[in-house]
Amino acid sequence: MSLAALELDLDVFSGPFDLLLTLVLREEVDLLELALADVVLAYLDHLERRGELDLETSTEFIVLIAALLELKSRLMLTGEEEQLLDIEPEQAAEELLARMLDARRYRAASAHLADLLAGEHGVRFRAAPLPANLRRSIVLQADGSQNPDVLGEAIGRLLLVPPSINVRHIAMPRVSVAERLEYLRGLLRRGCFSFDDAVRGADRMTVAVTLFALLELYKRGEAGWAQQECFGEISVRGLSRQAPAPALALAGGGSGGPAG
Amino acid sequence: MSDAADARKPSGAAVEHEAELPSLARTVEALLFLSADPLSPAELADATEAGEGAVLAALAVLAEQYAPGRRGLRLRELGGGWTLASDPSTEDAARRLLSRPRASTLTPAQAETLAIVAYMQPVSRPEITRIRGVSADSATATLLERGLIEEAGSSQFGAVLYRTNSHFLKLFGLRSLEELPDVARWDASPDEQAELRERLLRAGEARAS
Amino acid sequence: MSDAADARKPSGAAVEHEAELPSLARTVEALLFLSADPLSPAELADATEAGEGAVLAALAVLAEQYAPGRRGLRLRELGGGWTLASDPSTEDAARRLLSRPRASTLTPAQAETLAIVAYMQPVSRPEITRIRGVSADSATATLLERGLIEEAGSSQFGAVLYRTNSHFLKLFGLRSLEELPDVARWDASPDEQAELRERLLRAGEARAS
Repeated sequence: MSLAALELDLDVFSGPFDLLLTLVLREEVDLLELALADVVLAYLDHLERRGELDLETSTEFIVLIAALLELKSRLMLTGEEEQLLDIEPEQAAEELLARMLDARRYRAASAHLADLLAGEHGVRFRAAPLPANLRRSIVLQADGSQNPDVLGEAIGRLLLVPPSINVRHIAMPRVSVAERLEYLRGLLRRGCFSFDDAVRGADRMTVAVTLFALLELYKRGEAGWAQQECFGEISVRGLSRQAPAPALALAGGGSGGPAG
Repeated sequence: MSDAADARKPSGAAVEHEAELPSLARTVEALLFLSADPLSPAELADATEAGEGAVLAALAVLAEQYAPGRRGLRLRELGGGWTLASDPSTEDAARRLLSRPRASTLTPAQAETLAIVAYMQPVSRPEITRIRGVSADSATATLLERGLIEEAGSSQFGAVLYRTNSHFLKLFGLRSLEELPDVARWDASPDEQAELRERLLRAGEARAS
Repeated sequence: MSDAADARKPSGAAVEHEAELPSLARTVEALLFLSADPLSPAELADATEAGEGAVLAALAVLAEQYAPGRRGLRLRELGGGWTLASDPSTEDAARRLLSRPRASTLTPAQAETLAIVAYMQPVSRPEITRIRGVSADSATATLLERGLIEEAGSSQFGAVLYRTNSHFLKLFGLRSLEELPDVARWDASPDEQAELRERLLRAGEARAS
């Protein structure tokens, strides 16, 4: 079975999952408007209907949806991306340091609390219900002592829909997946290359989009890759469609790429 | 039972000999204090690792200590066991202390949970959680304990359902549930036509996301 | 409070004068025994219809009666009030009787979460997570379940806020939150901070190169 059989009926898209991917890549469907949770739910429904779990396609789906999530979260963060990227090492270190000091302070305080608790070892309190003759009076709360408006206000509060976050102002990415796809295909025509080489000197957004393009090449059976060790070099090679690379190698590639 | 505790006695304190209990009597006193139910001499002997004779002697010491009129507590023999109880002479004060309506105001979480149960009943805890956007477990437990809501069977998915009860109506001065304030008075978005339950769930999901 | 109880004293009993508590002290003793929570002098004064000064005097009499080493119980000042508790020397027997250890241990994650709540209350779970650097969800749930912390409304962003409660004070033997030492005493010294900063920068450079 293939993921192509996954039919979606979403707010912004209706059709097979494959087509959705293509449209996202061509930027004809706005990833920001796509509720990825709905795609996952549709896939789970799909699995349930089939009544069997195909590990290969499930892995493929997880990888693709993870890549979409990553890309979407980066799209949503574009506004802050500049700041995140341009942060000075000293400033980053100061922030990290402040956090470490905070954590350290409360870890020490927790040791003090643990000492206090140990010091109370053996002290027990009585936990017994009130004797029956006294118990009767405790529920004696005046009738009508509570105001029903409290309940109305609470329901009104719960009916409030929080304003949705407006993401319209977020700039479009400067790199497109289509662009990176062409770039990778160009490299492939010349033979093997390492992912690090392919993104050398690129900013984090470009690295992420390149990774996504690479996933797309894998999905189409145009490229495969190998990574000898965790966080090690990923070498990418062209593939004729018959021999897909082991899907698991992808996980290493995913974490190795942006970290490099 | 060791006598180590004696070593902790402050040396400078002017301690009457009569007021200091023997070690086993002290332990038995603590066990009677901690236990909600009467304890038999056999249970006390097991717990203190003393003989039943020694336990009976310790109980006799305590019985003298707690003789009527001496303390605010009494040592009483009930159904073959021994228990500490408040002296009847203290009952008026106990009633003044304990019959006071404590925690009579609802926390915001409790008010929300109670409102959901009141307007939507019967309603399950998962549904309450979905509407509030956060867990309602502790609020539900408190409302149950305070007798404002009660269980009303199970939903088709096996979740316990809750409803309000007559104590709730009395406390809020309502003759029936129809007297609950009209939601429209508090409605944030009156133009929407959807059913209350549906709108609550939608708002809850927007909050939780 | 009437002295009617004295009339019931069996005339034949050989009663040491020292062992017979004054009427108000007897009532206060019974109230402390009945109440699940520590009682403040004001609450005791209301219930006994006596003055607060008289209540304090009665508490002083009880404090002497329950001085360490004299009885199986202790009078403790905790969480802004007074309460009776078992003497630690009776713990072995109590554990055998109740066949459960006193719940006295916290995992490091629970202790850290509790420390953050104790010092920063009211505080939200995201804030706790930010300080700890790892999720505090399960620790928070356990602390809630054990009744050491409780919900305290919502933040302006809708996150549930948490605070410690009187059970926390009881269990940790604290008269009030003010008894917690100033958290700044555990801050790193300027030297240590400088060293940490330098190590961080070195690590950052190593990664960048």
